[in-house]
Amino acid sequence: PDEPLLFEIGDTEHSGVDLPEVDLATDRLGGFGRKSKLDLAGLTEPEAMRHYVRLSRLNHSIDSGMYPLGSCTMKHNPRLNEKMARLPGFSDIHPLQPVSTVQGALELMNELSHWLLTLTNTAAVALSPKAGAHGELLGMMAIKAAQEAKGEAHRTIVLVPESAHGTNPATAAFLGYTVTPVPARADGTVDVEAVKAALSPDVAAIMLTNPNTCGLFEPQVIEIAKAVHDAGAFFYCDGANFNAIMGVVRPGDLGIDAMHINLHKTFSTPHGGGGPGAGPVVLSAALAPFAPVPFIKGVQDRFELIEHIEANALGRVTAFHGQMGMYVRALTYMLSHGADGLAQAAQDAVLNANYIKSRLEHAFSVPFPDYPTMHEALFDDSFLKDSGVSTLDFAKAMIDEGFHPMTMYFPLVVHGAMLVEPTESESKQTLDRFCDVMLELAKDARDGNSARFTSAPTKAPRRRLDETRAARQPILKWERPVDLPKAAE
Amino acid sequence: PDEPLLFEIGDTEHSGVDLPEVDLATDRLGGFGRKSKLDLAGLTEPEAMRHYVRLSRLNHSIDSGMYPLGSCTMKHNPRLNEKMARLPGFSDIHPLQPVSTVQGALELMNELSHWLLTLTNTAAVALSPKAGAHGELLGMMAIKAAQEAKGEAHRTIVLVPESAHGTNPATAAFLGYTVTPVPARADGTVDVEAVKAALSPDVAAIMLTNPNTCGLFEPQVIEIAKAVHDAGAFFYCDGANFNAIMGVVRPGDLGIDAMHINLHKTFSTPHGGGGPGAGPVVLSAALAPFAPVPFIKGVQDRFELIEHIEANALGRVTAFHGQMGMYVRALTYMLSHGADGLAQAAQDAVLNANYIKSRLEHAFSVPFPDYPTMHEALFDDSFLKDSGVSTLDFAKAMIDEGFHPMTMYFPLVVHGAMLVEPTESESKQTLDRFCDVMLELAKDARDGNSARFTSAPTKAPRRRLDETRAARQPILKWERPVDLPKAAE
Amino acid sequence: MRYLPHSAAERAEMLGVIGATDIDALFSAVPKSALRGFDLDLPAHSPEFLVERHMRALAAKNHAAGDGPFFVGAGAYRHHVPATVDHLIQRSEWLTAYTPYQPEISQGTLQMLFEFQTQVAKITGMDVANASLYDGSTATAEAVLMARRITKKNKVVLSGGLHPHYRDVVKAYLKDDPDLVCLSPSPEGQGDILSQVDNKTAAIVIQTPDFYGHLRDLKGAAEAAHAQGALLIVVITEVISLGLLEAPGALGADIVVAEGQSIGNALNFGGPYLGLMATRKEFIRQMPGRLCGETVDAEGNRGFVLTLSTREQHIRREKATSNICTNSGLCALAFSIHMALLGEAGFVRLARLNHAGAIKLADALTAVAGVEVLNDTFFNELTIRVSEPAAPLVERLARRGILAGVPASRLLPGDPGVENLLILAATELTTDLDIEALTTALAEELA
Amino acid sequence: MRYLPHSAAERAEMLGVIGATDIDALFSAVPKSALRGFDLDLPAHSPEFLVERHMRALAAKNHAAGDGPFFVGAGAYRHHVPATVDHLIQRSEWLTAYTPYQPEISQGTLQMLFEFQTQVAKITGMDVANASLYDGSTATAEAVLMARRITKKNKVVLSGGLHPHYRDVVKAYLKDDPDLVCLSPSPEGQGDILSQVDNKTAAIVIQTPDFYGHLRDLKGAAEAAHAQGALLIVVITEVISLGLLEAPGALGADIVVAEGQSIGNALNFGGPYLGLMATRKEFIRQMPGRLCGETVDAEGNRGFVLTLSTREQHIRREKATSNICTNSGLCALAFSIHMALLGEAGFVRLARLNHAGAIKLADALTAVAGVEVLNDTFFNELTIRVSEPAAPLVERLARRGILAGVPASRLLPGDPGVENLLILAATELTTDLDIEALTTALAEELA
Repeated sequence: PDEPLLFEIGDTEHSGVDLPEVDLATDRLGGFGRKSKLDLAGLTEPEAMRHYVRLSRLNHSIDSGMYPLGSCTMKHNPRLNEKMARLPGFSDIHPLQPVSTVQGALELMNELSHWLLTLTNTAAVALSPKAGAHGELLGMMAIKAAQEAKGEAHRTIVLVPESAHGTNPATAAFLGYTVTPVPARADGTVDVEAVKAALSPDVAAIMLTNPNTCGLFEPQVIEIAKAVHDAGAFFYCDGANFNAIMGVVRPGDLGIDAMHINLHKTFSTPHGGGGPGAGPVVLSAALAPFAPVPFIKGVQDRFELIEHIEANALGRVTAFHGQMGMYVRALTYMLSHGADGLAQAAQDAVLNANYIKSRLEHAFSVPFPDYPTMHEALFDDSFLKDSGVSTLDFAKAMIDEGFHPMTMYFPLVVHGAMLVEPTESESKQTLDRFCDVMLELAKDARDGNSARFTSAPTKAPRRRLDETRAARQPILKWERPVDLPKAAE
Repeated sequence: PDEPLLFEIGDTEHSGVDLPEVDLATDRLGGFGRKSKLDLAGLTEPEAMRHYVRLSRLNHSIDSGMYPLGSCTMKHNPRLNEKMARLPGFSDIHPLQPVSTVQGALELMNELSHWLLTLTNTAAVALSPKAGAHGELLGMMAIKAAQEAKGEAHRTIVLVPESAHGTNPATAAFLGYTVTPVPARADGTVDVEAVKAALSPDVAAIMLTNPNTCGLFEPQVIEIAKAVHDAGAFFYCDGANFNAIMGVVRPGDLGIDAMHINLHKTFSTPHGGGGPGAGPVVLSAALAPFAPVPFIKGVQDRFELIEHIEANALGRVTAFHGQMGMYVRALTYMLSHGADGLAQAAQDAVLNANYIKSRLEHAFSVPFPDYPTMHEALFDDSFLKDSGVSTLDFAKAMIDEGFHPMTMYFPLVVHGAMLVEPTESESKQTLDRFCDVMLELAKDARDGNSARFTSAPTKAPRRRLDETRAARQPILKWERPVDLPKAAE
Repeated sequence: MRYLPHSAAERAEMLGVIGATDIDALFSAVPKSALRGFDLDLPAHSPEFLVERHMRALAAKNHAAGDGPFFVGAGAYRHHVPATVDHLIQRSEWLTAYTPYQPEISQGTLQMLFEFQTQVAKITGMDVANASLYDGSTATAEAVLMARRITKKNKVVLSGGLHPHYRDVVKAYLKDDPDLVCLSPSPEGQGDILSQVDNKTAAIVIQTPDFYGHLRDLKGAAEAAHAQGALLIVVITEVISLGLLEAPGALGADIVVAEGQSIGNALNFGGPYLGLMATRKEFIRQMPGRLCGETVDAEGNRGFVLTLSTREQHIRREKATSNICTNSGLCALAFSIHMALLGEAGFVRLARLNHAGAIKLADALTAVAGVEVLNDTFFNELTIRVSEPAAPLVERLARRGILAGVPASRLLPGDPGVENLLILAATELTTDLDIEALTTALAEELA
Repeated sequence: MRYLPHSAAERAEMLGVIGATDIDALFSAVPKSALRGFDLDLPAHSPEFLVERHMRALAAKNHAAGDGPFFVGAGAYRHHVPATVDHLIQRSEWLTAYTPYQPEISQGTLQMLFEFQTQVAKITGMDVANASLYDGSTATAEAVLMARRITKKNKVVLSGGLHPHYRDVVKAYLKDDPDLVCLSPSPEGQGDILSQVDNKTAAIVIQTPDFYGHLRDLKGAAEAAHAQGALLIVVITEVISLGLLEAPGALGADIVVAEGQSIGNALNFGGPYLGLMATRKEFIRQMPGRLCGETVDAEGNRGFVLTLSTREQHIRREKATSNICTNSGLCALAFSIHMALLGEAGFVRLARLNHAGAIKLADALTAVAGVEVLNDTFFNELTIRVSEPAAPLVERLARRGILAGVPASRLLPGDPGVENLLILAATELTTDLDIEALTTALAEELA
């Protein structure tokens, strides 16, 4: 299946809109009017429909099959959420309309905040970050602001376990911190003693993911939090894995100071081929005064939107008020599940991961077998030793069986890591089929049928792509071939 | 690609809705409550989403490729129409609400009627028929009622050209008429002299399709209408091919008395895998008094809905007021095109058919070459003679090239007919690709590569299906296999 | 124009290939007098946002059911349609697919229809169902014709409890037929239908819940009909009632027709709707409409096809069982998806919710002075007699923002016996506040 | 529950396979004190129709832009989005796909991003564009950081005409940085930005049309910046202006960032929006965000992949160009589809319509007593000075159903110089009646 580029179908004459031509005898452009040509191809509506329908069919998606993707929580996206987000009362309101005309929007944001605060048992929430990494940035900014306010600007070190997501060190570095890695124990969890050893008066914070990226709940998390606080530092928790514990464990009870929540992972706002996300950050009482603008304040029978505070240390991290479209979806999702449903979803997510681990552990290698896993099952590739099949090959062979590959080579602390996160959305039938396929593939790899793997995928819209070539000689946009005329003339 | 039946995925416990269990201690069912089991499988929402997304991918559709289907006018379905049909002011109103609360709906029906009457130059329109064949039935009922009112119940014969759609004789027979076929001339059109010869005092009507099913405009249509009227009979025009002439020719100017209009062909209400359609019928002044209820009447500044007339000869052919959802889509389509756009669409439809005819006529046999074709190009299968490839085989081979087959073996008057209707929605690029494929296939068939055709399709979700087996031993519903337990227990 | 892919240059190029001087050359068979010799008094093409503005203005002139308390039923019911249903039916491959005559590239539609037929057969308790008809009213007329073909007898008796529009459609289809007996509609009963059955009777037609909401005895009717070699045709306008009421098939029905709108489909001011038809196995070949059947492909894989098409007009022409050549495909898809989401558990709970709502409504109405509830039995709809003509009362309530139901006189004009009758429905969407608003307003208006 | 596929029996069976006695056994690593020892004060699960009722009630408390005359802009604009766009982005394979890290099964998203990058490069007149960032404001901050990396210099000068929220975001990202110079916002000009450029300057940041709607000279700014080895960063909050204004790339811009919301995306109360970023070819490796590139597959067929990811955090960790690990994929898709539907012809006509609407608005406002139009130049937005504070005036107009624009004081609180300023936008959706309603109401309020 091959679909030409839109520039190969359309031209500058064709258009899929009917707009009147207006007379602009006297413009008000002050001589800044366009002289250069756009050379922008257009499609009529029937052509556009086919182009995008056909292109879409080259994608894997949740609606067509499972994504056993560790660390990414690809769950069912209810269409009710999409419908609600499109109510004109939410989609057709402007961020700078008079506040008196958007009271329902502010009430919604307040309600979403209440859910997030209650589920996490924290003191404040900043809704505005545009994605998880943006939330991380904001959370670490709040920590920095708090320490500067205390006159502790000398705290320039951030502790990050080796198993952390790449965004953690990137965020810390972005804010000028020096990153000090914290090693993990052999069982895959962080040792409170190692943390204590790394703590010093120069440490600003620890950034810890819990459940961690190996799929394990940090059993010493409360002790770690205490040690960090005792050292005058803050505990930033990466909330990427909140799906394992929502409604079951409140991060505030563990001693966290800041945690971002990926609405697009945990609360099912759609992934959309890579965004938009939304990354609200909950904050402890110690950090609450350092939250950015804007935020909502209930005043008697109405809501106010606080957009400026003269003395605010942090300011704002985005124009306007954040990802309203995602707030609507997330709240709709929460109300549908209720507190009982969210807890059940977390438990089902954990149940599914353990089920997969149990069904596969005899054939796949489990690097950290000491604890039950949370919502992700971690394997490593030692079962592929001497098979001539790499982890990547194995993953690509999964494509031919109708599955998206699992997460590979992450966390970095495990050699040839294979991280599987089924989420709560998958039925037992699907899990069983997934396990059957994985076992069959593992057997085939061990049996020496490496060609099936090294040539995979063969049933996808494309064979393996040459990524090296793409990076060495980047072609980042379409250029008109010399022999292709500009318009159909 | 294979998708299990929903009964093989779900069971009676699973459900994709959350409805509260209510207490019905004292019901009001008078002992008629259900005792038998339903045995109805349910799916949770994520399972249902995948089931229907995966199933859908087994279908060809306009949005994914061309339908060169003669007589069926498969054109682009604008999504604006779908959006408008879902405005609560149209979709969430009840047919029996007080008329004062649905004035916008009546105004819309009135506006749609105005468009239909203006485009056809006729005196009245009955909107309510549910589909083309239903409209045909209504039109013929009106003719019957009119003749009974004139005391001419003895007129029991209906003339139908041999090339007619199957619905025409079926409709006439349904109303108790005897069908007399009218032969066509060698050039594919109806001879006015043949009509005159068939006319008698017992003839109630002629049912004529124009443009006819051979894709030709009946050149003597005005003379035929006159002869029919002179004999005291009525002219029923099958409007299936109105797409060729909308905005360009007004059927009322040709002398028709009744014509149904397929909103799902001409005005782009979606085909939906086989319906729902909508078949409003326009009527001449002579038939207008015999229109059924309901209809709209403008009274000063408001609209009335006439649902009963004591003396009405015809009564009503459906509950309520017809296919409102389709009226909204059709009017949206009309307003988007405007009178100029509809005429352009008809001309483009004719242009496209002639373009295909011109590009293919050297390789395919054209049974009626005397006239330019209208919006359909008719070929016959004589080019396949002695090739070992049947018309059906040829059609199935088109599937492997990404096209829906053309209409085959219709009209019946042409041996091995192949009727191609591109519609105005197809771009020149697509038409060219279609012609290239058709020419390549024709060459391959003539070159003796019959296996490619007799084995086709090989790239579709299914190979050829055993229709004989399906009809001989009908399996019309799923039966629980004896070894499949009723619920997951 | 946005829907037309050709540029002027492309049109000229194509005319060149055809060898035509201009587009009119392609219309040369059209008599000169008829070719574009007119000026259409219609607007020109319009940008999407202006079309949308126009349509929204029309829509805004209607009072949507969701705008306030709503009790209108009488053959069409307002239920919640899950967002998933409407999302899925808009998917390109469902919405813009053709009738599945080419089964190799239509397995989606075909398997769905097979599942749909199974669902309809299960809820009605019948052997087989077709792939849908236009709506409940035309399905009723088709059932009558079908019963005549099966029994080769002519007399048909319609219950007085049959929806008046359905009765009118049967009358139109059987124009002036002296063998059609329409019992007089009475709010209390369905007329003495059983005494009408004789050995010339092809079928009796009974609706349950009937037009007034009463539940009807199908078992006795089936026995009486069968004793004379007649068929029992059962009509259902509220298909959700089958979640709580015994299946007609279990009670002896021969043909069941129903309006399927309540599952998966919006009110839509009356259409498009969904005609359901189910029958006994032995009558399949007399059933109108499309049928989907299971078979295998050339490689032995299970697949589905439209089958038994020798009954249909495109093959049999004037000898067809019906002139129908369409089903209500997209509405059937919506029904099937919604029914799959419900499953047995959800379907039964939904029916119970509806019945519970109607009980609340009945009890609240009983307490209003000047209101008499006529029904001993009902599912989600009932009839009241009020102390004045119902039609103007409904109009006054509408001005207060309450859509209170259907005055029986709207469907039975000129019948003095029904002038004060009002038919009201409750569904899962009816709230306690809705009922309170209704009874308060009713009490005030009737005081 | 409707989103959870397991029955109780299936859960028990799976626990059995795992060998766990109950679900809590799987949470054994959680400290006992933290495991469910609390009662959440939150509602339980709810049927879809009740959730919908709740959300609709909230939505109904807002005044939607479509409910009346609407002139609000200042960084977000109400335009018509074709129905096709919103339909297509809801298609399962677009909506529910993951980031295209596995290119073999993500060619749809990848080819779309390649087309998107091409469209952005073309309208900005730049060599390359990335696959989008969060929004215009964060893209501006990223552009500033990028310019510092490229020039290895630190001073950055922000024009006084830069949207105040954008300025605030840059300030937050560059916390307490003495090298950040924010010129004072003045309604008449952007401040004397060129005189601020020296040889320590990494970049100057100029918005056009600026916050007040004035069009700014990019060519002169580029020359001044380049003369000192500094870069010109151009910020655009109304991307439709590029249909009518000269491309920044043709005038010497080094980095162009824009808010892409106007094309394909609704107002959404401020998000999600779409950050566009384009630059010169030589700066690619300092550009943040995802990039899609063309390559071939193992059979030599053209295909697309995410590329140059060695800039990104998941590879480079603390050495990454940015911590960004998301783009605004679905908004980029909407942008790309809408832009494909427009094409050059439609994009230019749309821009002309907007400008024509603003001219009408300006002329009508000029005629109102007590109103002074400040702009000599503008695209679709302009600033007026009224004879009293603008904020309460806007509030009064809102009570009359007219959303009249943004008081400058909302974004620049405490600045007495802007207290009487009101910023108004017109788009293709603004009607003559809207303008008439506004000017009539303004005249009355100011009288």
